[in-house]
Amino acid sequence: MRQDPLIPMLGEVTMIRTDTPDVKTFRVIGVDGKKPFVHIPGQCAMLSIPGVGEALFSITSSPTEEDYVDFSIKKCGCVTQWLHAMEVGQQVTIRGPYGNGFPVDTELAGKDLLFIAGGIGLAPLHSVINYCRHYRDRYGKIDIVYGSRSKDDLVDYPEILEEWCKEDGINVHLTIDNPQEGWDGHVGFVPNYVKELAFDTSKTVLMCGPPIMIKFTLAGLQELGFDKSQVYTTFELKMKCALGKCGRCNIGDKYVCKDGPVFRLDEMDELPDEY
Amino acid sequence: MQKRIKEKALELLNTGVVDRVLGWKIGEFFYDLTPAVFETAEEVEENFVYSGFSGANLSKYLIAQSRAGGKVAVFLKPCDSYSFQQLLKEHRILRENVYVVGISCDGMLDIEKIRAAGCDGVIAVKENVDSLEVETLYDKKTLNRNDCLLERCLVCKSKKVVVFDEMIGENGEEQETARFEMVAKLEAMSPEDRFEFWRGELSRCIRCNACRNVCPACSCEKCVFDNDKSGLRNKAAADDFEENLFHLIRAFHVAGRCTDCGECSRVCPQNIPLHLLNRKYIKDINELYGEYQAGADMETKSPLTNFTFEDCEPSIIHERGGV
Amino acid sequence: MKKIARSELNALFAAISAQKQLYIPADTKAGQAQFTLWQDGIVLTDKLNTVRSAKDLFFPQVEQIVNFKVTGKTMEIIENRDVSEPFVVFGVRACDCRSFDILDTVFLADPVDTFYQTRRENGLVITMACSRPEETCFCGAFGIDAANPAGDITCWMDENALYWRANTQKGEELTATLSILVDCDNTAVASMQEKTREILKKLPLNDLDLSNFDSKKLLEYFNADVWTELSESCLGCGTCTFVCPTCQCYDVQDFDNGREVRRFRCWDSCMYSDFTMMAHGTNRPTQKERFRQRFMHKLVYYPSNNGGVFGCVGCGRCLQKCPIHMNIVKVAKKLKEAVK
Amino acid sequence: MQRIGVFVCWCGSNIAATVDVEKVSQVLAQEPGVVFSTNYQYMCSQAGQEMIQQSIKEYGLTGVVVCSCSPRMHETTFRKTCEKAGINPHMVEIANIREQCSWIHKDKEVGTEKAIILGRAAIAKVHLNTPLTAGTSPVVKRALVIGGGIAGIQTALDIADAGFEVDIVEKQPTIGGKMTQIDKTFPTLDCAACILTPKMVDAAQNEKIHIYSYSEVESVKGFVGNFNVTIKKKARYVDEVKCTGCGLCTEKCPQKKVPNLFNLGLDNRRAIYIPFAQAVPKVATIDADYCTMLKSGKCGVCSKVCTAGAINYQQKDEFFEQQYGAIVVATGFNPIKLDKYDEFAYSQSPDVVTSLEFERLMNAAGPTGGTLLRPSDGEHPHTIVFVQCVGSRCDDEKGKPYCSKICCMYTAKHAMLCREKYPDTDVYVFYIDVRTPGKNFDEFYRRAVEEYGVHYIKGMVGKVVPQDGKLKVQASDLLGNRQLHIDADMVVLAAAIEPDETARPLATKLTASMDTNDFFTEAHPKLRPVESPTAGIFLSGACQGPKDIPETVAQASAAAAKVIGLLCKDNLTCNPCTAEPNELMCNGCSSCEKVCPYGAITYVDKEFRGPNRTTLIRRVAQVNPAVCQGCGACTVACPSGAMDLKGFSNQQIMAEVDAICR
Amino acid sequence: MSVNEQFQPTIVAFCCNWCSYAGADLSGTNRLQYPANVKIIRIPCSCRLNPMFILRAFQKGADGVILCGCHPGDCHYTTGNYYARRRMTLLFSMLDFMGIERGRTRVEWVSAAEGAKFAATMNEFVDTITKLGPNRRLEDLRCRKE
Repeated sequence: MRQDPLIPMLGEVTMIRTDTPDVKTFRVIGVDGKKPFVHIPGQCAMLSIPGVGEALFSITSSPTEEDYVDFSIKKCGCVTQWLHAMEVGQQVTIRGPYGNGFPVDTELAGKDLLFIAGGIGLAPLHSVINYCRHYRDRYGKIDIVYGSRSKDDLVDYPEILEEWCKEDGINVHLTIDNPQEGWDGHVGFVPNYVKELAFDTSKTVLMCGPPIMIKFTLAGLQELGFDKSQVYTTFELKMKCALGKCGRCNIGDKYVCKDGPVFRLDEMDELPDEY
Repeated sequence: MQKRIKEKALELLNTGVVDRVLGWKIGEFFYDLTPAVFETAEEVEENFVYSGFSGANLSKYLIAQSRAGGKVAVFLKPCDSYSFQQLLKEHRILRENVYVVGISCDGMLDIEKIRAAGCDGVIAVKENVDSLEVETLYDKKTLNRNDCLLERCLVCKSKKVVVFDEMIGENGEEQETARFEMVAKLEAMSPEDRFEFWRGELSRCIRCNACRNVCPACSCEKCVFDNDKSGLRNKAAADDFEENLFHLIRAFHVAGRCTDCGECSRVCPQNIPLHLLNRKYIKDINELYGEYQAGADMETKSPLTNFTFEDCEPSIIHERGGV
Repeated sequence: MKKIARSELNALFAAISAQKQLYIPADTKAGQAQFTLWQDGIVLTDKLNTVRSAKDLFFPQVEQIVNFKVTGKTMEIIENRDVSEPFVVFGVRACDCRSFDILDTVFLADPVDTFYQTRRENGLVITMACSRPEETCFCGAFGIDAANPAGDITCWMDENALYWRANTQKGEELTATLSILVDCDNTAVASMQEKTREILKKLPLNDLDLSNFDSKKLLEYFNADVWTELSESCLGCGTCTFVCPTCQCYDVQDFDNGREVRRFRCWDSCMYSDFTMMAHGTNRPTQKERFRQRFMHKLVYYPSNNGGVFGCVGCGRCLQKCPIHMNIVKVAKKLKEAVK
Repeated sequence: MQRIGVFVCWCGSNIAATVDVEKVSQVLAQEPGVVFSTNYQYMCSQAGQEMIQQSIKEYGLTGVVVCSCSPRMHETTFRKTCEKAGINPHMVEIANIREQCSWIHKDKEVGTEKAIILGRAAIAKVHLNTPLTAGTSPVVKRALVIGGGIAGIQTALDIADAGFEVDIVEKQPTIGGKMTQIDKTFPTLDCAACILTPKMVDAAQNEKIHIYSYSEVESVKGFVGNFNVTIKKKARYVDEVKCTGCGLCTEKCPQKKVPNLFNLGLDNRRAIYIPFAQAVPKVATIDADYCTMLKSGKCGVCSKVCTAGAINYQQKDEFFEQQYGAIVVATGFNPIKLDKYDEFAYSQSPDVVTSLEFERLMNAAGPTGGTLLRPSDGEHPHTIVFVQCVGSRCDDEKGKPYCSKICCMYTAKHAMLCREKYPDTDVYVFYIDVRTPGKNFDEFYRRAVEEYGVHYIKGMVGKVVPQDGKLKVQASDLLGNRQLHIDADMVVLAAAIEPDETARPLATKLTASMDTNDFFTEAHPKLRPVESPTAGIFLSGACQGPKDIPETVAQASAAAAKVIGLLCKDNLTCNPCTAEPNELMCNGCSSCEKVCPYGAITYVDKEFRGPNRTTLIRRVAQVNPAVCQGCGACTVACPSGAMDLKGFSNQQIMAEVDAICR
Repeated sequence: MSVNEQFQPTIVAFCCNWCSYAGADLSGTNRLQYPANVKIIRIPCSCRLNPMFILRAFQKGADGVILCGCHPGDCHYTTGNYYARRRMTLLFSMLDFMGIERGRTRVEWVSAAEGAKFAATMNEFVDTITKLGPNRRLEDLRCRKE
């Protein structure tokens, strides 16, 4: 019998880490104990709990991790609620990877990179950042701007502090929306912070976060002189098949699950405003 | 009639009584009229049509239209006016924003029946009092008008527009018809035969939701069948059971609210006689709890939100006559 | 070219049915045609076309994908796809036959949908040329010749006989097993075709010209004002989608019977309000956006990705079945007017 | 996903004998979400409860299923247990494996299997349970009594006695009600006025009681503990504070032809009047329908004679609002109108009177000064026929289906008084049945028959025809099986009584339910007879059903006791399992409102976010959790499923169904 | 199901909290037997019973569904069972109209004191359903237990 792409494989959750009050990171391996698939940073995979539903999530871990894939997931709907209630050892179904991913080995190679993330938007970028850190020599300078509502809502905060901040050639700029006790870093919204930091326009930008942040950050970047063709972002839409067939994520002549989720902003201008 | 209605639409727009007119718009052919909102006199002049194919019940559009700002005029046939009043009763339409023009009606035509009468490739029709002269790609035919009426018009319950600001034509009266005949026929069948009958009909259902979406009683903000949490959600009926479930629950939800406007059967692409389910409830209600016509007035309590101490017991279903 | 007398049709069906399951358009109790599994007593309809299109046989409304059995924290994947046996579908019209090409571009594109693929491989399509098109037919606008449909085998029928031409190897193979067919020349067919083409020219929608639709103006079409007016009375039902031979959007759902979870896919419609609904909202909040999506997809997006081929075959089902009589012809005409 | 603990009780051998408790706990341990499962001899014992509490802490349980006896037995126990261990009491579900399993099955295998299924259903439900907290609402320490008859007065006096403020709203110019019109009371024959008027005075003088006479309830908003009532004080054109009740105006008023309603129109009064001498408040009232000054602006006599300057022709109806914690309905009754009973010639002859009119004719303060005289000619009647059940116990549309309850006794009283005062009169009583269930009632009736020689005839009067100054009474004697013809001087009709005509509109304002006869329905016919199903509304006297005076007073005091019980509380704990609408799905169609027996549902127009940054105003249902009792009628009436019931939600019940059918 | 194994119907009984659930308890207290096929679901009032619960039960494999509530006039919430009575009458009528066997659904008023009536009703109902055999006309094939 043919294996259909809609039929998933089994995976097992081997680690659950609570990142923020509403974000947890799940480590998934195949039931054979191996990594379920090989992926490109920025790609997604379908996780499902039979009877509850199937949903698409960005892969958070870098392809360079050889044993597992990680997903940082924010609690918002039915499936995510269930995932958050799970315990280690729970089996789930997984299929993927899907989507185009970031052009890490082509357009991004050799460039200075600026990552801008807001809240759970760090999840897809996390994979790229760690990929770039792994192949550090292939890229230029790396700047990371990451903001969240509060200190407690910063995903992967320990890792950022312990690893990213301490690495040479990586500048991490953290910000939170409102002042908070025990926080001596920057306070303010991401778009403003990006403008304040006045990055030079030679950088290629990878951005992910809530739509409102994307909108204003882009405006800020354009003020700084960036062109839309320098900015990459990822989309989040309703998906069911992730195979470019079920029709749900169709926008214009693109299927986000197949042709995306990573788009360059100048490409997006050619798409109907339905995202 | 077409002329008078169109004139009225123009007058209402031109005098500023209303900002919009809800009516029927010309299509590609003579029969494919689309409900439409007309905002200018030009649009009315050009596109407004009232004919035997203006069957679509416009009352449901008023839920949104009466809230869209300004005042909207609507043309309601007698049966549509019942739906309209029922929606008023349920606070779904803002009456003050609607100007109702009642129109008398001699029955609406069913293009499917014209086709079934051997007219394939219909391109034109002339409506006479008793006959239709149909022109097709292949020949010409004269049909008896009565044979081409929508089922609901053949058994029209009322020629009376129950709520209006103005009437075009003579307002009629409620009338006794044989609309429960088929229900009674089914009731007289054995349960096995009834089961077979309904399986045969409902198995054709493709769950396109046309019946629900056209139904003025099915105007829920969110239908239970679209609601993940209702426990009823199903999309394309995946099992015989779901076909039954959908139509059973739908009939129950509109019981006591359905005015028998017949739109469900008119729009069903699979020609399932869905109105029989609703009529069964109307017949039951009339027989068990006293005559009740949804939408006939604003006051009478709906039979399902009402009771008497002397109501019959559910066991009456097991005990009553028939097979 | 072969032929068989019309009086022998039943025997022909019996002969095919002896080898494979045979579906023919036959009348339902409600007097409409529908592809029906042939058995003795099932009679070919005299209706032009079926209400539901022939896509049902390749992309059924509901299809079992896989089962899961969950015990505690562990689960088991149980394959239980619906079996597809070799079958023959007879009496497919030219428009529906063309719809298979469109469905193929979606389902057979990488990654291949194996459910559809299996059915396509198992299915043999016998088309039937049209002789009495309806006023709603406009397949001509898509370059389809109703008098000469494609398919594994093409048939024509007049008062006396059914004419039969195998087009593919699959068709030839079946033809070879049907000794009941006799050889003939194509004069009868040619004259039928001529007659049909004459009628086709007279169809009211014959003048529908879509040639200047340009998918490069995608955003102009998308942003055109006419969508509000066109969609204002749309009920948001799925009738057009479900009777359409080229609509292929689907949903994947789970059904838990308490012992196992059955994952199935079923037709879905971009006209439905929950089509793109996510936990935090939808990107197509009103019927206007949903309505636009369906027609933009057929008239602009699909052609943009497929060398200008439209996602419509002109079968006219939506013209006949839409509860409010809004349809692709009205949309295309308005849109063409709006974007010059 | 919950973390559920399952606790299977043996109940000694009550459960363990027919259910393999060990197996039950083992099998249920496999259910999704169950992290701990055990069994124990007596779960409800101290040790058992401690075991539950300890497990909650040890395993971080968020939900608890106890498989034990009926929840009616120990649900509260286990809920408290769990609450003490820190989880919400409504996260506990009981699987009833004793009353509904072990006790009804003999086969252990069968019992065990069923216990497992019941356990599964409970687990499935707990998965969907949400913590519920009972809300509280403050209680306004003031009561409103609507109606100032004996029922209302008694209720008000009792409530005031307990130290709470009470307002009486009375639509008439005086309190006192029907009892003021009555002459003597059965079965003791003491004078009604003598026992009533002191109470009226008590009420007037009690500083906790405020009487709003000549006033009506205009609207009622709010709910138990916190009603907001608008009261309409009708213009009486006399300043209540200034008026001394001297009565001079009522003597000088030139408009003399006003039917005296207090005497049921048997005589006349002036346009300005005090209903009777002992009226409370003793204040004059101008009848605007007859006052020449108010009608034509010419007269002003009363104003001129009033030394207190109390007359104010410019007075208007006043409206004011007041908060109440409880409302008592004491709207009383009226005799029915007799226009449908013309066979008794009520409209044809003034000598055909109702019992209440007869009461006035016998009363010393009545139109005849207490001498029984025929209204037509002022002569002493010598033959009087009493007709019972006029409009009571009627099968047809004309009358009332119920027994008016008091007629048998007052007729016996009337008959007895007639015979006592005027021994030369012949008194006939036509009855269907004589009903005397009450203390000393039957003795009283027998005295009428035996000592006073009243002619009791079982049978119905067919016709009364006025002829030659006599009333020809045709009747049947059912026991004697003969037709009777009596030439009577007077005929007295025991008209059925019905609720006051203000009762139904009032019920609508109060959202209190009524029966088809317009009597207020009680919350429970046996167990809560003085409460309306609508929380905070209490029933006193004949508004609930026909009653005599002692019964009325008993019920009045009972209602007062209930009110006091309510007003004693500072806060009310609400039922946490209340209906809750999902506003996003609500159509505002009012179906739910129509089936709510408590009037807990109201509607508001609310703004919602529409598509594309628009706002929509929609009418949506609101449930007042202080009033909702959680029956769930609304949840089924709602077509969109927007209304759900906390604690018994659609999803919870369906999860139970699924678990059972699995 | 083998031939000699008797058909064991699945029966769901919805009981109102105040009367019928207490009645069921009473029949337990009095040790009055009725078959284990009956599983009781407690609802606050008979008017809480949504028709969809009944259909759901049939979908998931129930062979019979019975609703028990307070006698008319005795409803704890005064009027609940009157609404339930109308709703169930109409629902049952429609099920009958669609050709579903009449005996599969039932309403019985059982007071808190009628333990014996509860047991008798259940015995009778189980008997009726057993005779009717498995629910086939209103079943979801996906839920059939093979």
